[in-house]
Amino acid sequence: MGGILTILILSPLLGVIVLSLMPANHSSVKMIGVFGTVLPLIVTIGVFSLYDRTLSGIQFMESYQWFELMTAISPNEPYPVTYDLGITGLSLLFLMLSALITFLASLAALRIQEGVKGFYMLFLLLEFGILGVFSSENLFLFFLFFEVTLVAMFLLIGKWGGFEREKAAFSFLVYNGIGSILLLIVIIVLFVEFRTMNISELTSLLQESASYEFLSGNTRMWLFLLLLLGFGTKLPIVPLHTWMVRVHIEAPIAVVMIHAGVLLKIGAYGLIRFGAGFFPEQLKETAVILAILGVINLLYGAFIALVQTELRAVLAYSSISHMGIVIIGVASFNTAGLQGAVFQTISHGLIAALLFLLVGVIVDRFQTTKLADLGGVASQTPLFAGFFLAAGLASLGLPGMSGFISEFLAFLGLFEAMPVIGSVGVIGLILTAVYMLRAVLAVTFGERKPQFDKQKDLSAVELVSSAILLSLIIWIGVYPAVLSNTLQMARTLGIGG
Amino acid sequence: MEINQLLDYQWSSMMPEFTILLTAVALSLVDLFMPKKRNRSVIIWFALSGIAVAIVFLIFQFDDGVVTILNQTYRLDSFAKAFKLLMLIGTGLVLLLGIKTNDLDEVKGEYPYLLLTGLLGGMMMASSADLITLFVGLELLSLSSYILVGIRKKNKLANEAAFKYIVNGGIATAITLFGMSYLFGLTGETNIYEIQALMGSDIVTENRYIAVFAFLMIFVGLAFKITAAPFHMWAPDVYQGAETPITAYLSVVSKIAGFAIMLRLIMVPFVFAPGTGKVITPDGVSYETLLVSVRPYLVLLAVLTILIGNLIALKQVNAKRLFAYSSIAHAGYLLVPLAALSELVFDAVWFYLAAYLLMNLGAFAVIDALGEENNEVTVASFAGLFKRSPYVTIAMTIYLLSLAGIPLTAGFIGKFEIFMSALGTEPKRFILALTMLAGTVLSYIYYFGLFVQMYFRKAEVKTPVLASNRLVAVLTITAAGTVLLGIFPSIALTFIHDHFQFLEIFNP
Amino acid sequence: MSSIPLSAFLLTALLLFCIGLYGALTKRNAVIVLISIELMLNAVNLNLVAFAKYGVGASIRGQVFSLFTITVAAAEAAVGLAILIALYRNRATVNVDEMNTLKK
Amino acid sequence: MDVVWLIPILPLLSFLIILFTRPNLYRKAGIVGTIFTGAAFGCALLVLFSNFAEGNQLVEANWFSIDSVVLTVGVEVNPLNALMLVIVTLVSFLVHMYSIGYMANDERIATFFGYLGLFTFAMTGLVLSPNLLQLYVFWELVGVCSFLLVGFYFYKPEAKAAAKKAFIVTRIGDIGLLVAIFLLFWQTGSFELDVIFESVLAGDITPSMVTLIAILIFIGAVGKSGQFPLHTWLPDAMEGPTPVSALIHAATMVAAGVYLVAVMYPLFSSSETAMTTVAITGGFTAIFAATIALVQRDIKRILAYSTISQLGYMMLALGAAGYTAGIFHLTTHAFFKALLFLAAGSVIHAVHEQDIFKMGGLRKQLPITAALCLIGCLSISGFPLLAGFFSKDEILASTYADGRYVLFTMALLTAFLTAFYMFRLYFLVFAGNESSKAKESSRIMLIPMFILGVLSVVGGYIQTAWFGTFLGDWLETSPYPITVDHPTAPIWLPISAILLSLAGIGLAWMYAKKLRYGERLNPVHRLLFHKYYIDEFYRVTIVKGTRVIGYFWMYFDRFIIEGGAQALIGLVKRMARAGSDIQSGQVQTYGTVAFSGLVVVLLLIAVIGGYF
Repeated sequence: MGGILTILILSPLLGVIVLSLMPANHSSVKMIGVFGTVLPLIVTIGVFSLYDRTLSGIQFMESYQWFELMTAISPNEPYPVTYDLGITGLSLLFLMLSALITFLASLAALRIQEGVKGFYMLFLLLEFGILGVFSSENLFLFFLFFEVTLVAMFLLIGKWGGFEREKAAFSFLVYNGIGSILLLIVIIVLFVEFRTMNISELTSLLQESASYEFLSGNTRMWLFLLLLLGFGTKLPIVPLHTWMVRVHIEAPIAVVMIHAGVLLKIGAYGLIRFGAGFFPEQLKETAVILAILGVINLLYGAFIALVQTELRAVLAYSSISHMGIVIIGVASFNTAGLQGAVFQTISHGLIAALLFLLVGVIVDRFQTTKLADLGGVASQTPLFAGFFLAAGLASLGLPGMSGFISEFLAFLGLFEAMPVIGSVGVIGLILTAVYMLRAVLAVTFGERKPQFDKQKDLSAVELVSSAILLSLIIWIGVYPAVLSNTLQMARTLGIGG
Repeated sequence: MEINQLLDYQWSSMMPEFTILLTAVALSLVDLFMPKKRNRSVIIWFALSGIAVAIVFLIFQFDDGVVTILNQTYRLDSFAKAFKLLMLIGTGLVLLLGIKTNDLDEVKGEYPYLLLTGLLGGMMMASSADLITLFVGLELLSLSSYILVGIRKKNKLANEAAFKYIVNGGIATAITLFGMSYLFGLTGETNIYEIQALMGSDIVTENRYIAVFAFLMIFVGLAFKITAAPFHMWAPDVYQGAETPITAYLSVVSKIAGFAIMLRLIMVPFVFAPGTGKVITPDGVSYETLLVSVRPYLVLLAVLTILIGNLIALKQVNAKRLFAYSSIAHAGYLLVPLAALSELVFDAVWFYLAAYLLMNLGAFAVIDALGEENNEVTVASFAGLFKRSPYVTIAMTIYLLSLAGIPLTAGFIGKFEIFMSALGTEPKRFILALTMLAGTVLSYIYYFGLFVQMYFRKAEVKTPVLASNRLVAVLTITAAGTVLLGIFPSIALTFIHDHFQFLEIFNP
Repeated sequence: MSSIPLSAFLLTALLLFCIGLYGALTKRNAVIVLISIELMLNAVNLNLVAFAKYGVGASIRGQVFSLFTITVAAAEAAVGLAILIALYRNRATVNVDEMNTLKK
Repeated sequence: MDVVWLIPILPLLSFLIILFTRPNLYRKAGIVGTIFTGAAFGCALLVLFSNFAEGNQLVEANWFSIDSVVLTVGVEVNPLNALMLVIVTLVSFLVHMYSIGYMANDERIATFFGYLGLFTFAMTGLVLSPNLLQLYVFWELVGVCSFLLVGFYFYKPEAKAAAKKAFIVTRIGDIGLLVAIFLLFWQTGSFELDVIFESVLAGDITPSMVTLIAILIFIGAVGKSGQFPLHTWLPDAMEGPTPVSALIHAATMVAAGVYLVAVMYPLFSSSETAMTTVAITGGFTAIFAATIALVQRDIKRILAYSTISQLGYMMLALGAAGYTAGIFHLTTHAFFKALLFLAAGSVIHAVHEQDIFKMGGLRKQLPITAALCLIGCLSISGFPLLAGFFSKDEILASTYADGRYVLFTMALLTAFLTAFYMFRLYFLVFAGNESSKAKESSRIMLIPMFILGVLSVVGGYIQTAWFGTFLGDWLETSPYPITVDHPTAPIWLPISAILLSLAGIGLAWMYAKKLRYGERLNPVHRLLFHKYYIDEFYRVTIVKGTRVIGYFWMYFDRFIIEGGAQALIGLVKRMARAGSDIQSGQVQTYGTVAFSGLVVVLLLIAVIGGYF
């Protein structure tokens, strides 16, 4: 199956092209936009079904010479830049997640009123970037697609966002710009040293002890820290998180679904794939600090979420808190931990998407996300309340839902190496319960508010998309093997081996 | 020297220069004898055809090796060809952009042929192997551009810009010359290859501080041309005062020429020159090379240029000033490979200049187009451009992305190479890389600020910008070029690799 | 014949250069500014000629160079004055301080 | 016996069916639920008897793997959980039936039965777990079901608060359990109970570690079983519908804590400190809760505190090496406490009132309820020959045998107090002249109560000094190494117990009249009435404290971090402004700047380059 990944990556662009040829106010623009996200979903499912779980290593490899950088001084030793695509189990999971959530988000975006055409074009462009990020087997491509998401997000936030949208857009741009260029620096150092940007080649090269004469342990540590900083901004690691809160609050719901559901995960993906893949030694050395950072994230986010009065803010900080668990998992750097970290990214992706989908419903029905103004909606909209409650429980790590497995694994991993830090961390799990229940109950429970009486319950579309997400969450929670089987192979790539 | 010796020279190697010269002369005569009423725009087409011919000649020269004539004062090597190509294309595009027709009553035909003389000077700079010719070329370019900037006799701003330009330019020239005079004094030669040979001599080693002094004088003097710190401050004023196409010309052609001469003057005479730092070797004391010992100062200047350009650009409201500062910043990026003395230096600088030529010219073209109705183009004039004329906006978007160094544009590849040249050396110049990081992120703010204007804001005027065919042509060429070089950089990379052996610059 | 040492010429030239620079950077009258720049260029000429006579491997090139310099300087002066006149026509002043409408 | 796995599945099915056909099922949901749980109960009985016949069994399947380590799910049957299964399914079944009547007028009845089904599923799953991970999963699930049911009347602010409290407080305990599981895993490399116990007995784990783990597990138990200091959620949980209180907060879930300790008994018994902790906590909680129960006015709250107290009893028993006693009391308590709650429910159903001081003389209007309630009260007060009597004796005996006499006296005292407050309740509600009109509950509600009544009478004979110790002997056949002792108590012990309980009843009878005119409020009384002000204490310390920390970090976030970023931006802006100010428009300034730049570089190179 050569070229399927290229097809996958390009598939969203089809929608962009079709849309660009349509008049802006055409009735079927929204339909085309949604369909544009269905196509990649189908292709992804195809890839998923074709992916061979029994093999190790990279699959669907595509590799072409792209161009060579040559120096006048030594023209015969070019720096080849290649076009490599390929996926491991890890990236496959992320691809699935992205395709699915983008599709659901495109449904949630149906509420958008003005500039629909432009929105969906950028939206599909964003998906193009995301899919590219997860299926590139080459740092150059990775960076390229990463930047694509940057531009698309900037425009999406800045035009369709909330009241302070431009501020949010710029802080998104600046923080992620810094992150991405730090990444670029690392990429280029590796490139000039090893004359390749192919990820798996680099991974193996860096593992060889011989390679130390190219890159001293000291330099590696610096590179690792740069990488950590770069992806830490994306993840985000406290104190690099303020942009992300702003985006959560300002960006349009559909975009937030993608942002919280997928984009933040690029940080985790990068940390696991490159941080752990390229610099395992350095990761081990800094494990304790990393773990502490993770616990700080966890508690910091939880404590602040505890006192927020605005639902989206609560969820923003809860994202920070949950990403802390990812860091913990990576820091523990044993199979359980890393597996937990991956599970957590996936599960949080689904849960955050579900939560924001429902927040979208809240905004649409009740025109507010202030906890104080909401309440008692379980009387008027029982279905919504049910899903919202379920989402909340999932997010606080209720067994039988995906959140639990990931938290369990991550902490299990942590307790092997650093039980003390771990026992501080578990406090976070209590706090998670506290703030989540506080927020969820504030919306759903309490006296019935007459002004919400004529609000409709979930529409068919909303119901279906929430149901899909929830069932996935529960499926993973009940039968985690669906993830771990796919993941097994990803690990044999020396990721946390 | 005998007359036949004079005839023996391979004059054909100067064909492009001759073409330009003849065109310029012819134009001036035509302009002189053409009746006042006649529309001058035909002259521009004539000039363009001249440039086309010159390019053709240049292409024919591609694969013949180093030619030196006029006893080694004029030298045609790959380096020269590569930069001449850029300058010709740049001038061609500027000419194509034309000058506002409604002003032709005031601006006579001198506009096109002054561009050509300036170009001629630039080409001489690119391929002169002698301080004298080099200096003459430099001045030819400078003088033409002084006049070009002030070509609007009745426009206060233009006058002022021109005056500032000439004063600063004069000082810069004087400083450069002063440095050159010492260079001559140290070696008694004006041919830079002779100088290169003599630079290692003991007498120079004794007076190595003078060598360093000379180097810095020359460098700082030339910094004026490429608007590098500390000689950058004239640029915003002049860019703002001058006509937009001329601004484009200054920011592209004259900058390319500046880099050409700077590269040659740094690389050729000073490669073997002794520096200040002692190196104790088993067999006695020797000195590190001059370039090594001045590198920290080059780094310093590069860093300053990047930061100053990007920082001050943040506060600009006038579009031309904004791009003036942005072009200062880009000059800073271009200094990075020099400062790092990377082996990528020629390729990186050339490619980046090519990309810069396209994207910057394009941007100025758009500014020029916006200038049609309200003469001062501010950032706010971009408001709602997407609604007014989407295609121009898309072109502008491409330029901005490229300038910001976003992938899939030429600017990114260029920046990538520059990063490589900063990090490829041993030890790695992280300071340069980090400065570029800071600069790039700052630049995001003002480039994307224009996106905010173009896409998010509402426009006062709803009418589309009136896009002449020439403008459309320029936009298409530059935008297409930017994207093409971004996606298939190999076009340019293999091209220069196949046709230009930059190393020729070293061997006399 | 008793020869004046090279350094004397160089020193004079340097002095001349600095004076010129000083004038160019401080004088308020635009004409004087232009003239000061000429001064700087002349300092260079002095250098060149001195080197051509007493310098290492003294050769005619220095004088040739200085000839070129003089010519160019003349051209530059001409252009400068032309621009200045145009400016004077519009502004009715040659005071450098007042030429600051382009700023920030 | 291969019907085991049916036991959790059946209630789950009822939950799913009700969930997806909720709107059109409505009242019929009750029937569905009852049938399914009834079936489950049938299976449970089968399993029980098969366990007598065939002994223990363990079935496991792979769940997922952390590369080499394979995590499993499965079902295990041993005496302990076979017994639990029967109790759970039986009470659940009866409560289902009861609720058909009790919830008849609630329009969310279907949802209610759905939750009940889910709970029964979770509880049975918990009981069947052969490994700690699975146990923890269901442990949390029962918690969430309790949360849902407590918050069933979501529009009542108290219910909302109570639900949240129930979940969070128990969660605190759960985290203890979780940490214990982590530690055990890295100590023994497995979650399987058998593996864990082997390595514990083999002494692979250092004693201190064993103690630590045991105590952490106990924290989990404390949370679930409402032991001091995590007891505060249980009384509030009475905001839920009464059948729920009967099922979850009396008979089954709250007993899970005790069950957990019993399951992990081998671990506990290998650490003296842990045992002591359990015993002391239990003993203290028993008397502590009993004192509070003395003066409460809300009928359900009295029962709640009595539950806490009785659970404390069981803990005490386990802590005092009275394994059998603990389980025994767990069993009997399930019967009579469920009975009492259902009776209370039927009273509330009849008079729509929970304050016992506003009731009275209901004996005539609700004869059956009254009779059954009396049985319950007698049983719990340890009236001779009733179920409670035997189990309580067992506990006292083992406590005495254990030789911690302080705890023993506390236990005796508690017995007395129990008798007192139970009969205070009884007399105030049923005795005296009637205050309000009320009619007896429907048959569907009375039948379950009747069954439970019977059990609270005869339930004690599975383990008596005279007819033999079936329970004990049977429990001894557990696959895990547990030491089941048969303490022989001195004859004066049961007698004094009986006397104490009778004294309590008598005292209550005397007081009942006086009390009818309201209780006089002395400080002690007020202290007890306000439950020792523990809730208030928690509110000002822990709850407030957490929020304060939250606010601190919020402002830190806003002013230090975001402020820092803003400061940086401000700095950049200022630099930009400074830069553009230098751009004065004065051509000579430009020249000067350039020249001075040159000079600076020259000086630098001269100094650093070593010219001077």
